[in-house]
Parts: sequence; C-alpha cells; structure tokens
Amino acid sequence: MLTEYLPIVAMAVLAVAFGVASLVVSRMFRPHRPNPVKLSPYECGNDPVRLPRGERFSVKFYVVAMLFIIFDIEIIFLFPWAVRFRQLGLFGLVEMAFFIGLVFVAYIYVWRAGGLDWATSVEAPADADLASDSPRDPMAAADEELAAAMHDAEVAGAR
Amino acid sequence: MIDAPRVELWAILPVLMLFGGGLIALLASGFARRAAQAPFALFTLAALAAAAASALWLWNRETTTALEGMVSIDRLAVVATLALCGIGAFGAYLGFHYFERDDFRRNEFYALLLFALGGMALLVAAADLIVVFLAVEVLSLALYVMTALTFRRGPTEAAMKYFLLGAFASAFLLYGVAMSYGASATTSVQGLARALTGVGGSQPLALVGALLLVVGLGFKVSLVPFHMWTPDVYQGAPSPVTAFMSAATKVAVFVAMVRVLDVAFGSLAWDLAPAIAVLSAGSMILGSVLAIAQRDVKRMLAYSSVAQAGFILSSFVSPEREGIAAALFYLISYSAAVVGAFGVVMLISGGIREQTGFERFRGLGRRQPVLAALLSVFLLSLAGIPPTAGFVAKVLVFGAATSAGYWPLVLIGALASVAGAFFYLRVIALMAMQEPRGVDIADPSPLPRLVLAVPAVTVVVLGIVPGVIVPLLQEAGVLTW
Amino acid sequence: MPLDNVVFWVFAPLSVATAIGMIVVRNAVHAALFLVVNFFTIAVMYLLLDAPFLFAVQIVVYAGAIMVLFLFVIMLLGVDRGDAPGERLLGQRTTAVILAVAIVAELATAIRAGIGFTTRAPGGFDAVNPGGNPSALADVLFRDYFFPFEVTSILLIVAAVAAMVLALRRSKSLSQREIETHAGDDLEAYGLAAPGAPGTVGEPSR
Amino acid sequence: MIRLPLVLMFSALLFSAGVYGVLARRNAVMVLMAIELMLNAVNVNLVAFSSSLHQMSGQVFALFIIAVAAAEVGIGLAIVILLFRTRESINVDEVNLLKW
Repeated sequence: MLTEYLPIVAMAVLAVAFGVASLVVSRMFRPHRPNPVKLSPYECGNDPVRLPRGERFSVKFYVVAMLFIIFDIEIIFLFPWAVRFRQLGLFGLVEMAFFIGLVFVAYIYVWRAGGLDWATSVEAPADADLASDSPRDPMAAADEELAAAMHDAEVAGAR
Repeated sequence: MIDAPRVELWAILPVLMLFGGGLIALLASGFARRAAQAPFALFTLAALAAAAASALWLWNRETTTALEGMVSIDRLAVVATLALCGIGAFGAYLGFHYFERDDFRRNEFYALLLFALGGMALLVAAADLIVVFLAVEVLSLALYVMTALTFRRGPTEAAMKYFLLGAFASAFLLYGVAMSYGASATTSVQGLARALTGVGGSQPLALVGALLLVVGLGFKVSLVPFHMWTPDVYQGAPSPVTAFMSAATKVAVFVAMVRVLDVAFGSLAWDLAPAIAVLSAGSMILGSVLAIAQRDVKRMLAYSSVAQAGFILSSFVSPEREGIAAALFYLISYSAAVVGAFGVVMLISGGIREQTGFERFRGLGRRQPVLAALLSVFLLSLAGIPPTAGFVAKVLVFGAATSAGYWPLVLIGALASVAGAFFYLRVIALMAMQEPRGVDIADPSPLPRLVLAVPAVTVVVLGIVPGVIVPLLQEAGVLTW
Repeated sequence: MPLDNVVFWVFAPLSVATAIGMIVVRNAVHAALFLVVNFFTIAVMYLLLDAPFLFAVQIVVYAGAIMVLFLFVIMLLGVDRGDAPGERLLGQRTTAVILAVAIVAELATAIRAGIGFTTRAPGGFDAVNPGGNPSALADVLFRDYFFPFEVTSILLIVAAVAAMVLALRRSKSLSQREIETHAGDDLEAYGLAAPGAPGTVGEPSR
Repeated sequence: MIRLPLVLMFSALLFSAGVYGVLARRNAVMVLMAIELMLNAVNVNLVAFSSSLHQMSGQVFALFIIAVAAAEVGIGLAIVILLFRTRESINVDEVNLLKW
C-alpha cells in the first residue's frame, strides 16, 4: 500500500540532494573575505531602519504570518469540501458559506484594525491615535504625547 | 445524494445570541476605532439579556440532543447559561467602569467577553467530547487575550502564565478524549456511556481517559495539584477580568464535568470517586492554608477560590440528582460572592495601576463604609457564615457527600472552612478596627456601589430563603444526556 | 507487509530522537529545526495509518505555517542566544523526568490492558475510504461534525482578534491621560517618563 | 500493518517528552514548542485509533486539533512578543513579578 508513494519519496530525496549539493559545492569553491559592509543587513541600499531596543525587525511581519495561518486553516477545510462538493449538495454549500462568512468577518475586522496597512512605517505608529481619546489627526496626537512626556521629564528633572 | 442532517438551530439559541453579539461588537470595534465605550457596554448587556431570554425559553423544551448529537438541551444547561449571563453582565459593567475610569480605550474587550461567554454557554450544553474541547479552547483563548488587555507588566505576565498552563491542560484534556475515543469508538457522551456499560468498551483505557479528562478540566478550575497558576493570574489580571474569569470559568467547567463524569463515565463512578475525593480534600486544605499566609487581597481571594473549587468538587462524589443540585447552588452562591468581592477590590485599588495589598484595606470602614460593608457581606458568604448563601451551599454540599458515604471528606471540609473563616474575618477586622493610612484612592462614583449591591442582596436572600431556587436546581439535576 | 513495519521502525525512533533532541538542545533555532524534522516524521506516521490527507495537512500547516511563526518569533526577539544554563527551581529537571516517566508507565499499563478488545492490527482502510481519504473525510466532517466545524471558525476569529489587539505596534499604546496621571515605573519600560516623575500615586506600588 | 499498541506506545513516549519539555524548559518559546509536540502526540494517537476502529471520526478530530493548535500558537506567540516588550526577556523564571 505504501509503494504508491515511492515516486514522492524519490522526488523528495532528489530535492534534498540538489539543495545540499549546491551548498556544499559553492562552499568549497567561493572566496571567504568578510568585511563589515558586506555583513550589515542589506535593505535595498539604504541603511537599516532603527528599531526599538532588542527587536531586529518590525512586528508587522509577525502579524502577517499570523493572518497567513488563520486563512491557511480555512483553506485546509476547503480541500475536502471541494472534493465532495457534488455529493454534499445544498447543505454542504450553506454550511461552507457560513464558515467562509465568519472568517470573512475576521478579515474585515483585521482590515479595519489596521493589520493590513503596510504603508505606515514603524516610526509613525498608525495606532497611536487608537489609544488617545481625542479623535484628532493621528500624527498630531503622537507628537503631543511625546511632548507631554518630555515635559514630565523636565519637570521631574527641575524638581 | 446523501441526505442532509437535521439542523435544530433553536437548540443552541443562547450560544448563537452570544456569538452573534460578539461578531457585531467585533465589527463595531473595527469600524469605530475611537468610539466611546458606553454603546459597546449597553450592546453587550442587550446581547446577554437576549441569551438569557432564549435560555429561559429552552426551560420547558423536552430533554434531547440536537445537531447530530453534538449539543444537549436540558435544564442543567439552562440553569448554567442563566448563571453565566448574570456573571457576564457584571463582568461587562465592571470592565466598562474600569476602562472608563482611566480612559484606556479597548473596545475589543466586549467582543472578547461575548466570545468567552458563547464558549462557556456551548460548554455547558456540549454532549460530545469534541464540542467540549472546542468550547474550552474558545473560552480559554478569549480569556488569555482579555487578561493581557492593558499591556502593563502584571497583566502580560499573568496572561503568559495563564496561556502556558492552559495550553498544557488542554493537551491533557485532549489525551483523555483520545483515550476515551479509543475505549468506546465514539466521542459522544451518550455513546461513551452505552459503550462502557456494555461489553464493547475497554474499561482500563476509559479509566485512564477519564483521569486525564479530570486532570485537564482540573487545571481550568484550579484544583490543587494544578492550581499553581491561579494566584499569579488572579492577581496580575485586571480586576474585572479576574471577577468574570474566576466565577464564569468555574460554573462552565464544573457543569461540563458533571456531564462528563456522571453520564459518560457513569459506570466508572465507583473507581473515579476516590480520586475525586482526594482532589477535593487536597484543594480544600491547601487552598485555605495558603490563603492565610497572603498579604494581598487578590492573592488571598485566588487561594480561597482554590479552596472553594475543592468544596464544589466534594459534591461530585455522589453522582445522583442531589449532588448535582448542591453543586449548582454552591456555584451560584460562590459566583455572586466572588464577582462582588473582586468588584469592590477593583473600586478600592485605584484604577489600572492596581494596589491591592492589605494596607489599602486598613481602616476602610471609616473612609468607605459602603464598600467595606459590601465586601464584608461577600467575605462572610465565601467563609460560609450562617446568614449568607455560602452557609446553605456548604450544608447542601456536605449533605450530598455524607449521603454518598464520604463522611471523612466532610470532616476535612468542615476543618478547612473553619481555617478559611479565619482569613476572611481577618480582612473584615482589618477594615473595621484599624486606623486608615496613606492617601485614599478609592473610586467615589455611586453607580458601581449600586450595581455591587445586587450580588450582595442575592447572597443574603439565598442565605435566608434558599427554597427560592433549590427545587428548580433539583429539577436541573436530572441528567439523561 | 514488511514495508510498513520497516518504515515504522525507521521513523518512530527518528521522531522520538528529534523530540528529545528538541527538548535537550540549548539553542532555540536548533530546537525549532528538530521540531520541523519531527513534524515530517509524524506526517509519515499518518501515511502509515492510512491518513494521506492528514499527511498533507500536517506538512502544510505545522511544518509550513506554525514553524515559520516559531522561527520568526525566535529571530524577532533574538532568543537564539540560548538558555541560561543551570537550574533555577530546585530539582526542576528531576521532577520533570519523574513526571514524564510516570506518565509513560501509566499509559503503557493502560494500553497493555486496554487493547484487549482490538487484537487485530489496524486493517486496511479501503472499506472506509471508498473515494479516497479526503472524500471519505469530507462525508464525515461536513455531515456528522458540521457543528464543531462552524465553531472552529469562531476560534479563528478570536485568534485574529488576539493578533490585532496584542501584536499590532504597541510602543505608544498608553492613552495620553494615562501618561499624565499615572507616570510611574511601568512607563520607564516605554522610555517615556523619567523615574519619580510627578503624578506617581501615593506610595510606590512595588 | 503495524500493531496498534506499538503506535500508542510511540505517541505516549512523544507525549511524555512534551511534558518533560514543558516542565523543564525556561524559555517561553521552547515551552510552546513542547506543547505543540504534545498535541502532535495526541493526533497520532487519534489517527491510530481511527485506523484500528475503521472510522473517520478520529481523523476528523485530528483535523480540528490541528486547527486549534494553529490558532493557539498564534496567540501564544503574540503574548510572548508582548512580554518581551514589557520585560526584555521571556525566561519563564524571570517572570516572577507576581511571585509568592
């Protein structure tokens, strides 16, 4: 019964072999002269973006990975449904419509909560306005908060 | 064409109301990022009222299972859903007041609260071990996020600990379900009961499955060997979330335990009862003893809730109707007292940066007489002093345990409640007899005091006239699924 | 058939070895890679137990998505410098070993005693998988277990909410009033207020 | 075919390895990995029972567990990131602000 999977095994072995072989061969024949410029993280030429202490890259990559998992699970449930679509009939259709509808609610919420906004860079946090109560322009709110905090610091320093 | 299964959506109306409410609250919080919290709180209360009404409507439906045997309709589920909606209403109001006071805007709190309640309402009505597992996961995930909602250091650590041990417990719960599936070739509670009574099932596997299920669910209600997370999480989490979590999770998980242990593993009751008695005795003793050593009120209440879980579990040694009714009464009186107590602690502890050490409660009688009186009523009920519902609950629970022949357990329970009375009364004495120190940061607003008067009145009324709900609970105790 | 036993006896020890490797190894990235290999061996286990669809799902979801998230967080937080050696809790490792061995012993006795009723080895699956594994799975999943299937979507929604509420950029999450009224040590973590800034409440909270 | 008790013992071993991992490791991400390992052990157990009982419900349940585990990991790692922000380290032992 397992014999039918032999082609897959063969392909897997070939793929792994190709990967390993190319790495080994290139390691043997390439020159090895590292210098700081070559070792700094490459960000299309400009110097790497400064990030809060300790974090190597922005967390919005994590948010995207997390959303990928949620919709990946949705796809997994679609596979068997698609295979038996004909036999499941109307009941199957309505059932899957509910499922897709509910996950779509999650998608709308994520979109509105700013999870998908890629444009706003790390320095101008899009959600600074989320927490402040006054519905003013988000940028103004962020600077004001910073100013207020600095003011606190000076007052404390002056005392 | 394969015939479509019958879908009786009316069977899970309360769950649909809660999940529907959660979805609407979620979309609203998505679109109105900076809206005020009041409409959210009002909408949550409306959704809870709708769920309670639909639960009441299910009261006189004939007891059956629905949705391909996944969910059961019986009075036990109705009573539990009503209790959950009550606790949820207080959780919503306390959360609203807590966040409004410090203007910390997190509108997702209400959506998460409704999802957690929907998971709990589903858990109490679950008739299949898969639905039990999924409901436990929905309520736990929602609670983990609610615990970490204010991003301060305390709540984040509490969420981390709660998550790690919660996931660990879920793995045990799952292993138990897998073993019972292997033992009986079915995951439905009814099928399990039939397989284990007949020749088909395999007793040893089912026994291990039942024990692992008790371990998994024991983590959730913080029974003794699995209570390590409770003090840190109850102290770290924001007070309204702690109030909601401590009461609602116990109601939901204990009712699920009733269904799993009394119906599914009914035939194994004889082998499981000693294990349950040991867990219950351990929780009662350790919970009370450790609570005495505490200097922080929230931590003390956390250990006391471990002891209370032990008291509730002691009624499980008698699987008949009377044991279940005693457990339900105890759950209702415990929830009212603990939600009220954490509500008062929230008002006293001064907003988001909570300080709940004993110094905060010294001499409270002079400065905040109303709050001190309210807290005293709740602590008296938790201690089980006569005029309050806690006393009647303890009598009922110990009555059920003695009728099952576990009188040593009752003896241990009596000793534990005496020790328990000590640390409850110590706080009351601290409030009444001592001189207040430090600046008073209690919350002056009158409305929360009115709201917290409601559980105080329920606790006293149930204490004086328990006959009001005991017969109803007796009816709810009849279990066929 | 000898082939199944051979495959089993190759992959079972391999996956237990990678599992133990994952737990023992110091560096988080090495542990994550051990776990990936473990997921592949478990996927082969599913193949042996006539569950080819789960074989694919295991690889796509676990090895493909969950491990990506793990490696991402390890890289994001730079936790790959490895664990601090030495023990914090007294006898933490020994109690953990005792507990693990106890569980194995308990399960072994139960399995030995319990398997009485299914003495025959797991038989072929053709009887139950008429149109192949996914379609047989679909019939049961979308017919008998349609309700848990819908509850799973609620679970995914809660997960999405969690990702948005917890992980979205949070450096300035405190509301403005909170900065003014409650400047305290917690705020130093955000580098916003100097220690002892005005507005600290009564006595120090810690 | 493989005999059922062998597979059950194999998953019991994996499960206990996971239990040891959760109790002995101090790095939150490693504890999460150990929990994933335990869930995988349960999955193998379920599929083995499903294969020996000639029923599909075991495999359906395993599919649900994979979905739940994925959602759970997402939330767990979100909390870990939040913890790192407030405390600089995710060593479970150092998370003792709320100790005794």
